[in-house]
Parts: sequence; C-alpha cells; structure tokens
Amino acid sequence: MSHRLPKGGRLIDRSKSQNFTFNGKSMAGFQGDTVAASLLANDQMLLGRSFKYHRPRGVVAAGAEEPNALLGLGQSNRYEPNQSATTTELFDGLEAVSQNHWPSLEFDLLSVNNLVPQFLTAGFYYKTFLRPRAFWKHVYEPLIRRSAGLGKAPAPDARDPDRYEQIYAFTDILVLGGGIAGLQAALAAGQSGAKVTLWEQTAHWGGRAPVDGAQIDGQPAQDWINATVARLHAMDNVQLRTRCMGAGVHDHGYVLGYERVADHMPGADTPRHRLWRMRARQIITATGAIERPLSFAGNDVPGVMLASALRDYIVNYAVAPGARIVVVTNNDDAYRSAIAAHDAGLDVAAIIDPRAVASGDLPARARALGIEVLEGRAIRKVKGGKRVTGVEICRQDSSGGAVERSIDCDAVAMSGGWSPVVHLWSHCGGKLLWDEAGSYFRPDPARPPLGADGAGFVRACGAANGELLDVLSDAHRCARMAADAVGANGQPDAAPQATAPAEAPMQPVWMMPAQASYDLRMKMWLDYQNDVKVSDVQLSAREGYQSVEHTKRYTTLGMATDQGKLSNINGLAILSDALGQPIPATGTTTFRPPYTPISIAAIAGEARGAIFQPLRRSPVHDWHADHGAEWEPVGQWRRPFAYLRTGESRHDAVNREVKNTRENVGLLDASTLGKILVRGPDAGRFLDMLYTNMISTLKPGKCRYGLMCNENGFLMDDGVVARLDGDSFLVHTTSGGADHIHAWMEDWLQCEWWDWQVHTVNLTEQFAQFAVVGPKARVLLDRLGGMDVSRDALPFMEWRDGMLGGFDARVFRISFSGELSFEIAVPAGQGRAFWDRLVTEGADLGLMPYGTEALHILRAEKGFIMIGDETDGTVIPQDLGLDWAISKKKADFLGKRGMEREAMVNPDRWKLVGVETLDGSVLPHAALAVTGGKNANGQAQTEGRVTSTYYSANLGRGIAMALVRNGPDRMGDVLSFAGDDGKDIKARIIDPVLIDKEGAKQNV
Amino acid sequence: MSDRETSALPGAHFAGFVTVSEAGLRGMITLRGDLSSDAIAGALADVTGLDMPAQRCVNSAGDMAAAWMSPDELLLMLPYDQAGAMAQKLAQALAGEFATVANVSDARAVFTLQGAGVFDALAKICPVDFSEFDQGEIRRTRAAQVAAAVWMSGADQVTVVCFRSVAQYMFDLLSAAAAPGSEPALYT
Amino acid sequence: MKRYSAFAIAREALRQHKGWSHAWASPEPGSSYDVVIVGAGGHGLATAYYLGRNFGITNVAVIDKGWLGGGNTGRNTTIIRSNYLQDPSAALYEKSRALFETLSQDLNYNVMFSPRGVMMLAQTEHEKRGYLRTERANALQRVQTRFIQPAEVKKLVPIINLDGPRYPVLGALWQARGGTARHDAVAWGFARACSDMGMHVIEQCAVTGVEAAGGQVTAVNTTKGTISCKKLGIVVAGHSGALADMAGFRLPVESVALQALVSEPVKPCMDVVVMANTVHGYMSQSDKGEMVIGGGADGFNNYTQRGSWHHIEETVRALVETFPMISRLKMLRQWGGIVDMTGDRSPIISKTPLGNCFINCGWGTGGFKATPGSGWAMAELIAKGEPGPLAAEFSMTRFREGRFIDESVAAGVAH
Amino acid sequence: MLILTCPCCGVTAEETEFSPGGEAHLKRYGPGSPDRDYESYMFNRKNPRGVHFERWRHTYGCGKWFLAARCTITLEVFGTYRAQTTEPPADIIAAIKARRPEWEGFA
Ligand SMILES: Cc1cc2nc3c(=O)[nH]c(=O)nc-3n(C[C@H](O)[C@H](O)[C@H](O)COP(=O)(O)OP(=O)(O)OC[C@H]3O[C@@H](n4cnc5c(N)ncnc54)[C@H](O)[C@@H]3O)c2cc1C
Ligand SMILES: NC(=O)c1ccc[n+]([C@@H]2O[C@H](COP(=O)([O-])OP(=O)(O)OC[C@H]3O[C@@H](n4cnc5c(N)ncnc54)[C@H](O)[C@@H]3O)[C@@H](O)[C@H]2O)c1
Ligand SMILES: Cc1cc2nc3c(=O)[nH]c(=O)nc-3n(C[C@H](O)[C@H](O)[C@H](O)COP(=O)(O)O)c2cc1C
Ligand SMILES: [Zn+2]
Repeated sequence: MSHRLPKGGRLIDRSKSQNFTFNGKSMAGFQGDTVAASLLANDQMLLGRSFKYHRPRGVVAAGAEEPNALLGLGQSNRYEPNQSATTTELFDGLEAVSQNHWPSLEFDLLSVNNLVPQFLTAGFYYKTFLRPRAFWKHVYEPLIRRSAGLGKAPAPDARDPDRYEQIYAFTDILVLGGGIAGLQAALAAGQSGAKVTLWEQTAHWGGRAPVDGAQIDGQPAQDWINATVARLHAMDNVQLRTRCMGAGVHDHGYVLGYERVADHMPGADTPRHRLWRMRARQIITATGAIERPLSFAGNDVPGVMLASALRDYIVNYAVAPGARIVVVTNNDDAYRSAIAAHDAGLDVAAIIDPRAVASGDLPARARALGIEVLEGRAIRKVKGGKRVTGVEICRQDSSGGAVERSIDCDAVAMSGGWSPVVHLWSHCGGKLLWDEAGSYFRPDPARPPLGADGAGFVRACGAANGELLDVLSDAHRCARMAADAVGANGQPDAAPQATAPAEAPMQPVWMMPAQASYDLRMKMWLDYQNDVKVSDVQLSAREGYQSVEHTKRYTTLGMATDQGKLSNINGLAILSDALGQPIPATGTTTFRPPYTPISIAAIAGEARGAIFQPLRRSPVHDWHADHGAEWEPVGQWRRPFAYLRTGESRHDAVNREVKNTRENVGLLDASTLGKILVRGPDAGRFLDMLYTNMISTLKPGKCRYGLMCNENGFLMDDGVVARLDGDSFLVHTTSGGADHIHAWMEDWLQCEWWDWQVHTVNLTEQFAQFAVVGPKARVLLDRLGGMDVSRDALPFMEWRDGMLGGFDARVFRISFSGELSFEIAVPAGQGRAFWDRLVTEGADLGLMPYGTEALHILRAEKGFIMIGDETDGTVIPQDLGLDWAISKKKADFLGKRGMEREAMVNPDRWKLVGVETLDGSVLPHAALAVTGGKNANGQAQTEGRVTSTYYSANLGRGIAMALVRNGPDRMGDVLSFAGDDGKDIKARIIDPVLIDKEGAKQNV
Repeated sequence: MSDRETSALPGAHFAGFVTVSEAGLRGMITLRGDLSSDAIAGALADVTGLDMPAQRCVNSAGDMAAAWMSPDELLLMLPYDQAGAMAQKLAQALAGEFATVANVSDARAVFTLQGAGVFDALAKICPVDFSEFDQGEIRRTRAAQVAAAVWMSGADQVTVVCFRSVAQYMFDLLSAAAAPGSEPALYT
Repeated sequence: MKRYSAFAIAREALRQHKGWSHAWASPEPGSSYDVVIVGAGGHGLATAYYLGRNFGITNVAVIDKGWLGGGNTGRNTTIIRSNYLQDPSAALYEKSRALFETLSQDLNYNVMFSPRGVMMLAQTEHEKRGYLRTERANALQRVQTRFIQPAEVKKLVPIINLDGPRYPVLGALWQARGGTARHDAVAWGFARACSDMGMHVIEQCAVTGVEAAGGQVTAVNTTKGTISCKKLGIVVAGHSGALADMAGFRLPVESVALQALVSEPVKPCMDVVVMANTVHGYMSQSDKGEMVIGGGADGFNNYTQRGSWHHIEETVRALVETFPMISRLKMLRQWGGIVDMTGDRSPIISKTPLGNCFINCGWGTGGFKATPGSGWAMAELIAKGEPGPLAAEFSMTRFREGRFIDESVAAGVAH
Repeated sequence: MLILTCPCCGVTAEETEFSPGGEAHLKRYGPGSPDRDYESYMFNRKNPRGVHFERWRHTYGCGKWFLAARCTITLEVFGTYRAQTTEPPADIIAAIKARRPEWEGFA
C-alpha cells in the first residue's frame, strides 16, 4: 500500500487540500505535491502501460528522469498527452488519465504481447512482415501503429487557448540547476561582480541536499539554502528563476530556457510557457546526478523504484510508496533511503547489497536501527504483476538458479549508483571521461564545448561534475573560473563546508545476479518505456549492431520520452560486456536537446494568428478589404486578386474588370511595386551592368523598360526605369522582387564595385502608386486638375512631377495593358485620400478598381511577359523574344557571360509564342505539347509548355502563351497539348500580341 | 485638404504593462554619403544645426534629431511638414558632393512605448541586450520578423520605427509583448 | 546468410535467439578491390549492392569513417516521393520509388516502406499553379500524382487547418504511393545484402587521401592503411568537398546543416506525409508515433551536425499554424545533418576529372528517397564507365554548360 | 546560433540579424572568360573543413556586407572585416595562424 504519512512532508502544505481526478476517480492531495506524489498518496501505483508489451507501469523516479508515469492531462482544448506526473505540480481541479491501454488501465488486451516476448525481441519487425507485400501497408503497419504511440493525440480540431511567449536575455554567467552546487556557484559568481542568472527546473531551491540530510557550515542544509537564496535575491547582479529548465545549450553560448510559468495555475491570465533565449558568456551546469536502476528480473513491476525517489516521496511529500520495503543497492547512499523509511515508521524488510561487505558509516547506522543487511546478495526476481508482492534473493555471483530466500514486500528501492547529468555539457560538443571509481561518465574539463572565441564556455560543478561529496568547494572553484573568464574579479566569500557521513566505494553491478540466465535477462528492463531489456541489447550485439548508435536504433534503447536518463549507462555497460570491451570504448550516444521535452507551443511562441507572419499592407489595404477584395499573397504583401461584387463569382468579377478597363477606366493599386532610387555619378554605369539593356543613355524625364538577369543569364526581374535627373534614376521592380533587388544592388556596390559612386535608397514604401488605365484615364486626370497630362505635355514613356488634384504627384506614362495609362505615385500618407478622390471623380466615367488577375489578362492580351509566369528561374530573355532588350554594345552586364554557354545558345531552346486552341477553349494551365515519342527513360517527349492561359473577355475566347521548341519559326503550326483524361488538345502557334499590335491605344 | 495625409495607424493605442501608441506622422530624411567626411558633417551642421552623431548614436536639438544608421547613412527626424523643404535644403547644401538625400517620411511608422517595463516588453521581440543600451544610442535590429530601429526617447520611454506596411504587425506584436500578466521581470 | 522470416524467428525463440549471426560481416580491409566505395550511407551501400546484383561485380569494399548509416541516412525525415517537375529528376526518383516498393523482399529485410501518400499543400495561387504544372508533367513522366481539392485534403488529414488566417489551403499535389521508410533499416538491409555477396563493409575507417597515376585513380589512403582499387566511387554526401579535394578537383557543392525534430509519440493522428512549402514545414507520423518534422537549412558552411535554433522555431511555427492541434505536444529531440547543396538543388552522378573516379553527391535535403535509384544509376556508371540514361543529365559539368535541372522553379522544394 | 560582430557598425549580434552570403574573395569572371574560370567563379567552392572566409550582410542592422573568417568544424570566429578587399587582411591571417598553426594559409 502506498499512502500518506501522518507527519512530515517538506514541500507540502497540509492546510491546502487540492482535489483532482485520475481516470475519472476523485482524489485529493496537498498543495506542493507533484501529481505522482499525490497519486501515490492515494495508493495509485499503477499509472500506465509500456510501449511494446503493454506491461503495467508505476512510478520509478521523482523527477525529470521518470520514464513511466506519463499521463494525459486536462480536457478538450487543454488536453495534453504524455505529461510527466513526477514533474507536474498538483493543482485543484486537475484531471489526469492513464495512457496506452485498451480497454482499461487495469485490463489491457494488448498485454498479450507480453505473453510472447521471445518473439517480439529487438528488431523482430525487420525480419518479418515481409509477405505478402501489400500486407505491410494494410495490415501490419496499422497494427503496429495502433499499439505504439503512448498518449492519445489531441482532437483533430483542438485549438490551444493558452498564451505562449519567448524572450531574449543576456548574462555573463548562467548557472543551470539550483541545488546546493548551483546556489553556491551563483553566489560566488555573483560576489565576483559578474552578471549572473540562475535557473532551477523545479519549484524549489536546494536539490537533493535537504533530502539527504547534509549539514552545511554546521547547520542543516535547508537553513543554508534559505539563507543563500535570500542573499542571492538581494544581489542586483543576480537573477533567479524557478520552474525554468535549461533545455538546450547551443553554439556560441545560446541557451534555451523552458519556463513553465503557469502550468500549476491553469487559466491564470499569464503566458503558460515562456521560452528564454539566453546568451551567456559562461555556463555552469550544476544539474546534479541521476540515480541508476539495477538490472534484475522484474525490475519494472510497479512498486520498484529508485532508492532516491523513495526517499524523496517520504521526505518531501510524506508519501510512503509502500508499507514494507526492500532496498537493493551497490552503494552506501541508498542506505539513506532505508533509514528515511525506517524513520518514517515503515517496515524495512532488508537491504540487499551485492558488495561482499557493506561497512561504511551509513550501513552501520542502518544496522544499528535493526535493519537486516544481506551482503553479497542480489534480487533474483521480483514477484508480482501490477504491484510488487515480494522478492527472491540469490547470491550476486551466481546465475540465479538457486533462490536463497523470498521476502514479502510491496516496494523495492533500488540504486545502481549515480550518473552525473552531463546532457547540457554535451549538447554543444563537450566530451566525457569515464570515471572508474564511480562508474559514470563525467565532463572532461580538457574538452569543453567551444564558443565563438574558440574557448570553452561550459563548466560543470557539483554532482553534475561527478563530484558527489565535495560539492560546494567544487562549485565555488568552478564559479571562480567562470568569473575569471568573463573578467569579473571581485573576491567571493570562502566556500562553506559541508559534512556528511563517509561513504565506502560503490561496486559496479550491471546485472543481478552477475551470471543471470537467459530467462532472467529477458525480464530485466533497461528502458522501461520502450521495453528494452538486457537480452535485447545482447541480441543486438550478437547480430552485429555493435556501435552503440546501432544498438540504440536497433533496440530503441534511450529513444523514449525520457531519452534514456535511467537506461543509457546500464545499456551500454551491457553492450560493452557483450562485446568484451571496456565501457569507454563503447562510448555514449549523442546527447541532444531538449533536456526534457518542451512544448511545441513554446517553440512557436507568440507567432500565431494575426502575428504568425508579418502581413504587409498597402496604404489602401483597408479600402480593398471593404470592397470585396479576394486576396492574393505576393511575398508578404496582399494584393486584391479581384473585387467581388455581391453575388458575383471570381470569374465574373475578373471579366467585368478586364472589359471595363479596356472600355472605360480601371484603377489598380500598384503600391507594392518596388521603387529604388539609384543615384550618383556612376549610377548610369551601374545600371548598365544590372540591366541587360542600355540605361545610361536614357534622358531625364523619360522611362525605359528593362530586364535584369542573374549571372546565370536567367531572367530575374523586370520593370520601368525613370531617369530623374543627371545622376538619379528611379528603378521599378516587381512586387515580390523589391527587397531582393535592393539587396542585390547593394551587394554589387559594396562587394564588387566599391569604388563606384552610387547610392541606393529603397523608396518602395514611401509612395502609394496607382495605375489609371483605359480610354477615359486622361479625362479622369484632367478632372483632378493641376497638371497637364496631354499627349504632348506628357508623352508615352515619360514622367512628370507636379500637383494633381492637390496631391504631390509623380505621373508616369507607362502601360502594362496596352491602354492609355498613367501610373501616379503620391506619398504613402496621401495614398488613401488620393485613391478615394480617384474613385469619387471617376464614378460617372465607369471607373472600377481591378485586381491582379485582370492585370494579368490585360498584359497577356498584349503579349507582355510576367515574371513568375513566363519565367521560372530557367528562362533567359532570348527565350522570350526579348533579344531587343539585350544590348549588343555593352562589353559586360550581369548575365552576359552566363548567356554565352552552350546550352543557352542552343537553337532548340523553347521560345515564347502565342497559342490558340482550334476551338477557342481555354488551354489548361501548364499544359505540355507532346510529340508522340518516348525518351530513354520512357517518358513522353515534349516540345513546349503553356506559361500563361486565360479566358479573355475582350476577345471572347481563350488566350495563351507558351514556350515552344523553335516556336517563332513555326507560326501557324498546330501543336498537340496533353489534356486531361489522355485527350490531346490542338492549338495553333500564333503571334502573342492579340490586341492593338501597333500600339495605337496606348499612344493616344 | 485637412486629412490629405495620414500616418499608418492613426490613434492606435494599447495599455498593457507598458503603453504602446502610434506616434503619428514624423518627418524623416535619409542622407547617404560618407558620414566621416567634413563636407557632409558641415552641411548637416549648416542646415540643421546638428553635429554629426557618433557611430550608432542620435544627436538631437529641439524637434530635430539625427541618427547614425550606417557608415554612410544618416536618418534625420523632424516635424512631418518640414521634411520636404528640409530635404531640398540639404540637397542644395550637398550639391557637388557624392551624397544622396531622400524624404522617407511616408515610408515609416513610429511607435512610442512608455512605462517602467519598456525593455521587458521589447526583450520579447528584439535580440538585444538592453542593459547595455544607453540614452542617445540607436539600435537597428529585428523585432520578431521585421526590421526595426529602437532608441530611448525619454525616461521609461522607447521609440520604435518600422516600415509603414508592417505597422499593424508591429502594433499587434508590441501589444502582445506588453500584455498584462506577462511581465517577465527581466529588466525591472 | 540466414533468411529472415516469421518462421525463423519462431524457431530462434525456442533457443534463446542464439542462432542469429551478424547481419553484416565486419572484416579488416583487404589490400585491393575492383571497386572501392567511400561512404557507407544508403547511397554508397546501394551502389555496391547494384554493382553486385546488376553487374556481377562483387570484389567491392564499402568504407565508412564512422558507423554505417550514421550520416544523413540515419538522420533524415524519410520522405519518399517522385513528384518532381523536371524529366531527369522524375525519371530518377520514380525509379527509386519503384525500387522501394519491393525493396524489403529484394533485400529480405523489412525496410518498412510505407506508401501512405505524400501531400504537398498549395497555399498561394502561385504555388497552386506550380503544382498544377507538376501534375501535368508527372502525367507524361509516368509518375502518378493528382491535384486534390481542399475537402479531400481535410479528409486525408483531419488535423489540418484549411483556412488559416494567412495561407488558406487551396488544394494539394497528392502522390498516393509516396510515403516513408525506416531509414536505418534501408542502410542495414543493403549492408546485409552486400555482405552476403561477399563484399566488405568496413566501418570506422576514414579515407584520408586518394592516390592516382597517369590521371587514373589507383588507391585510397585510409586510417586502416592504403587500399588499392581499379575504380573508386565517392558517395559521402556532406563530406563530398573533402573527398573531391583529396582527388584533386572542386565541386559545385556547399555543406550546410539541415535540422529535424521529433515530438513525443502519440497514438495515430496523421496517416500521410504533409509538406507545406509556402510556410516551410513538413511533418509525418512515424510508426512509433512521433511527429517527424523537418526543419530548415543553415545558410552557412557547417560540419557540426548542429544547426541554428531559429530554423526550428520557424518550422514549428509554420506547423502549429497548419496543424493547430500539435500545439500541446512536446518536442522530444532535435538534431542536424550535413547536407551537400548544389547550385540547382539537383544531385550529381558523374564522372570526375580523375579517371575511374566517380562521384555521387549533391542530394542536399532530399536524397533519402533516391537511395535505391541513386545506387542503381551509380552502379551503372561505375560498371560501364559511362552514365546510363538515368544519370546522363546529372553530370558535374552541367553547370558550366548551363544545363541546370532546377526543381525549385514550380514552387517546389527538394525534400 | 552564431554571434558575429559587424565591423561596419560595431554591433555584436546574433545570427538572425545577419544573412549569410557564401564564400568570400571570389574573383568575378565576365564575358569572354574561359569556361573553367567562369565555373570556378560561379559554382565550384572550397567548402573546407576548417578555416573558411565568407560573406555576411548585417541585414537587420546597418545593411552592410562584411567578411568573416570562421572555422566550419568548431564554428569559432577568428575575426570579421570589411568587404572591400580581395584577400584577408594581415591581422586576420595572424589571428587564424595563432589559433590554427597547421593552417596552410589563404590560397
Ligand atoms: C534533417 C534531414 C532531413 C532529411 N529529410 C529527407 C527526406 O525527408 N527525404 C529525403 O529523401 N531526403 C532527406 N534528407 C536527405 C537525405 O538524408 C540524404 O540525401 C541521403 O541520406 C544521403 O545519403 P548518402 O548515402 O548519400 O549520405 P550519408 O548517409 O550521409 O552517407 C555518407 C557516408 O559517408 C561517410 N564518409 C564521409 N567522409 C568519409 C571519409 N573521409 N571516409 C569514409 N567515409 C566517409 C559518412 O560517415 C557517411 O556515413 C534529409 C537530410 C537531413 C539531414
Ligand atoms: N553520495 C552520493 O552518492 C550522492 C549522489 C548524488 C547526489 N548526492 C548529493 O546531491 C547533492 C549534489 O548537489 P548538486 O547541487 O550538485 O545536485 P542536486 O541534484 O542537488 O541539484 C541539481 C539541481 O539541478 C536541477 N536541474 C537539473 N537539471 C536542470 C536543468 N536542465 N535546468 C534547470 N535545473 C536543472 C535539479 O532540479 C536540482 O535542483 C548533494 O547533496 C550531494 O551530496 C550524493
Ligand atoms: C525518422 C526518425 C525518427 C526518430 N525518432 C526518434 C525517437 O522516437 N526517439 C528519439 O530519441 N530519437 C528519434 N530520432 C532521432 C535520433 O535519435 C537521432 O537524433 C538522429 O538519428 C540523429 O542522430 P544523432 O542525434 O545521434 O546525431 C529519430 C530520427 C529519425 C530520422
Ligand atoms: Zn552592422
């Protein structure tokens, strides 16, 4: 029976009762409990089922290393699977459910797997399920998936209602872990004058020391801890934070901290988690050590737990995991657990110690209390199914054949020694040493992780450094070195002295008994959650998966949610033994962040919903939204695709806009177009390099259309350049290209032609820019007044500055539609007022705004190319018949060399033409023209591709452009485009310019 | 026309553990040229009365300020309606120099954060150590996913400038960072 | 080699599984081989396997500096698809996908190829047009894909949020017989089959130099001595630059870290692979139950197998937006691999300036799916000394000739 | 997650304020240049394991490009310097030599 003790409990407040449910059953605990503690207090030892065999699972640990006690917490939108009961604080109203069983925790049908463990060995699935082939997808895999997977996933449409946030912070010295080592390190570092931050993952300071009963400077550890925390709080240069776990150490001193701000007070009006992105110059890991289980048969039966955990439950929470306890240990420390249990009034049936003699102070003390100590002995087997009922004892140096004695008990406390928590040391490349005496890996100070300056930036201290006894001076020393490294040279107080009973050496015991038979080894769990046993690791070695990394992946050892905190060292000891090599030759697997799992939500942070990504808005964005705009994302901008009137389809709206623009007047928000000022004595020369055509010859007041290629010769951007004056040009780019082209210009100016005198200024957002397009465009501008926009005053491809209708305007006479067209730029702040004015003044002229789709159709009717449609990053200007825009005179421009390559001058390149279906229908997007043959790989051969295809309301039929092999030489030829359902579509090659070939409309 | 021009988010205001307000229209002029040259410093002083600011610093006098943006870029801040004329004056003063002047007043949005926790809010979105941030210093950086410039414009007051098109994003972001109940107690 | 089957397991179960022997032998290197393959990743091992199977060349050593399969083969997100746009890519990846269909049976090793379907979301008009283009190309390339509408997307992936505020799902390119495979098993299965043909798979043996005479390769220097060879295949992914340097040439390749992460395992909630390229995230659920998530690549050269954290944040944000229910799952582990990126994001299977030395590299972020096909094509190149039709377009000279095989053009990415 | 110091504005900032720009000190080959030169300029890269000279832009700061010498194996940054140079300056070379005596030098 696990139960609450009548007295004690360091961390609980008995005056604050908290009600919760487990699998629907009401239970009560106290404030300060962890969920695991309160469940044990309610005699709930069985908490879940294991991954593979669905074996019953109970609590093994009391902290972050817990592999078993994972629960589903909360309901509906706040439901969360796989929450560790040992690190979750109890709160009133908490709802928990157990996981991985069907139909119930007590009775799990899939535990039949457990009946045939001989078949379900490591890697069995690689050897079977091979036939029949289709069964893998339809039968075997679904079965495997259903039985795997631990907790239930949240509902498909669950929406997490909580808030999450992230924060950047900076510190000289970051101390991870608030045990006595961390506190002392923070104190000494703080006293040196450095800026110090100290994080503790739990809600409490002090770590293990208060549980272990240590004395510091002659006072109980707890008193020293309280005093030290108070001193630290009083220091301006020290920041302390509990419930904040060092999750990962990354390059150049970047550390992630996972702060569980409100997990213990759900619904509070605060962020639930906060992710710290700390940049530390020095990091001290004072993360303590983790006790190792022992490998004996049945070591996974609920009721078997770590000796330190048993002690924690008794001392911290006044919870007794059992009434009659057997302790099994290869070291002196676990005797403390026996003593604590005894002191709490529990029956300690025996201490089983595989060492030949147990002679330290602590064993002596235990014996003095009347506890029986069985030396040289081992647990042969734990009895019981869902709960320990007893143990069988044998000699440690046997094969376990002979049972010497059986002891009834309901809890077993085990200790196989301690392993320093080296995770954070290792994340960024810190290397480890094997410590023979303690049988653990600890940080090798000669091979730390290296920072930006090439020097080590992580140091370990205390138990995390393998220093189990002289913790405080180690921490002190470590802090002083870290302070030195950051140039803080204040003199800290001397390190305090801790006193503890002397401990005799531990003896490594990797298997119990030492020569255990196969039957026993098959029941010795290494990885509790993933059901990896001693026999599995041995099989893996036998089959040649000899690298520790192979064994990990073949057996899944250490791949569960606890990442092998309990199992890894034991596992690699077994592997080393099987391979007949020393443990350090086997080495560890790679330690990877996070230290314990962190919420996906915290990683996403605040970037959700409206602030998921920036959305760039033009100055008239709201007007569009209010007038039926269907949006089209263009980079981070939104542009109206079309403006839908009530009851109108997208298609109808587009047709209306297209027709109206050619018949009356259309209005386009072109504010998103890039506008870059290029200025300086060498501006012309620079633009001649950037554009394929000649720009330097452009006269002030005039505009020219230009093409930009990358150095492969591929067309990258196009747009109109206006010459403002002798040494200033205004370059227009595509909406998506503005930032890129600006960066591209700066790259060339700063890194290649740094002696050229050119400045660029990105003015994209300075101006709102609207296109007024159509036969009535001039009428509209004349109505606004203030500027002469007549044909003579402002001819095609020229621009003028002036006041238009009282607005500061720059008017360009350019056309992307073939219509009479003006693009008018006004300062962005005037954009909305100017737009409103145009809409009002144009109303009786039939003015309608049009969106990007109409824009596309209008340009396609004129055979104008569109970056991103006719180009895709593999098209050169020559492919598009734009040879006229490639200067023959210039010795060099970006892309010229690339265009010289053999594949670029190949006469068989596909070139731009118009195509029209014989029946006037609209060609499918991206349709390919087929020739009928097959290539060497059996693929249908093609000779062309549709790049743009639309229904033209003006022409009343489908129009399209295509890239076709030798296309311009094949006018009138009929191509076969592969249609849907294997039917070909016949289409004729035509001139791409379909409207007003002479340009009469735009020149009026 | 009285409301001929508007700032990006007129009147936007959020009261969290710090207040976030859109600051309205501000005049801004970009001056490009070698800031270490005497000619440019001279022109600046002549036209504005301001000394050339040191690297990453802001010099101000009255309602005008000059901020060092890069070795060859200066940002001049002044009342919105003076920007056009000032840009012209500067350009004239710099005629013959390799220098470029552009009025960029409309390209930006400006926010004011006020309160003891201004850095606590900003620390959530800017990867900057504000404990090393001095009055008179301007820091160009990233605010979550967009570019921003930040400086201390008064006691417990920070000014944040971003591009106009992302004003709403910036405002939402700052409001979320300043949400009541989310005080991180980092700088306070 | 002992055949694997349910029957064999049952028999072994009765004798404590003592009858199993090494899946692959681990011999000391011999002094000379007909072919030496550097790199015992999936591609290197597959190359050796098809050299033996298709060309009867079995005097082959595959040498790896670490544990086999420990490079990108052991750290990728296992997406298998062949819905590529350009003809040469579609041919190669579809060949590979087809080989995956029967790979478990061919190797007598269950590589758990799971043709559960791969879906690439269209979240902008531009992206949609790109996928429509791919769909059309695929139809002619004998790659079975289909553009599906949002309702079908939701049916296949109930956890998806179709109308996120920023990028509503406009449809998806769906390859029903794309999927995943158990990545480690692919390497192990090939290694076992190579070993069975008498080839030497040599681990923990780094190649440190390449020897040549008269413009022809003669041997490699390794940490276990010099090994002569008549032909050399370099198949070392992220380390291609280093090997090319040893062989005296440079590659159009840069090595960067690419990251991935897994969540804690949960019960089945997502049956297909989803790639959301506009927001840069992709996710599938492994048979064990973790959500397997691919992150972004660093932009700077890096050999650390650790990437920069911000890429993880960007990916996770994108996925929370796409699959809001993952918000309350937890990240279990993150890691990185060093991938070799070419200028057009397509691989290289090519002769090199050094005679009888061949290279297979540049798979970047997406070569796991190509493992058997790449091995097939590389084996042909090594055996014949000239590329066959599958490899013909993938030569390393294509860049200077201007014959890019650019897959990024139709809004696709290359995972 | 790297930190770099921009030599143009003096700010030390994290990687996310910068954009990487590939190998530094490439010599541009334009029209008429031999295939091999063009290929080496455009495509072929040293991609070394060890000391690497590379381009970065302070995108979210002063906007300037600069160059960095960095180790691709340890990620140690030996120094950053202005982009307006065709080869690494002497102090950078010295800093690298001090840390990597076996380094063969810039070639
Ligand atoms: C995070 C991540 C996610 C990915 N996701 C996908 C995906 O979803 N789908 C997909 O198709 N692809 C994906 N990829 C890409 C895919 O993993 C690779 O393209 C593929 O695995 C490459 O296989 P390989 O055999 O060529 O290389 P590797 O598996 O890397 O093998 C190369 C081998 O060469 C060895 N080697 C190196 N140098 C030497 C030397 N000097 N001497 C001896 N041996 C040497 C290495 O030790 C290594 O084992 C992903 C990659 C990563 C990193
Ligand atoms: N005698 C033995 O065998 C033995 C063995 C182990 C420990 N000990 C005792 O343990 C104590 C060691 O002191 P210590 O301070 O080195 O260790 P500790 O275990 O007391 O404290 C470590 C602290 O770090 C925290 N922590 C761990 N990982 C963290 C992370 N990633 N982020 C934030 N916090 C994290 C833990 O919650 C804990 O509070 C002493 O009392 C020592 O006597 C003794
Ligand atoms: C598809 C896939 C699934 C994985 N699933 C798990 C897992 O369930 N648990 C785990 O700990 N690691 C998992 N990993 C990560 C590996 O543990 C490991 O991090 C990865 O292979 C890289 O190797 P390294 O971390 O040893 O460098 C998975 C990796 C891949 C590629
Ligand atoms: Zn800078």
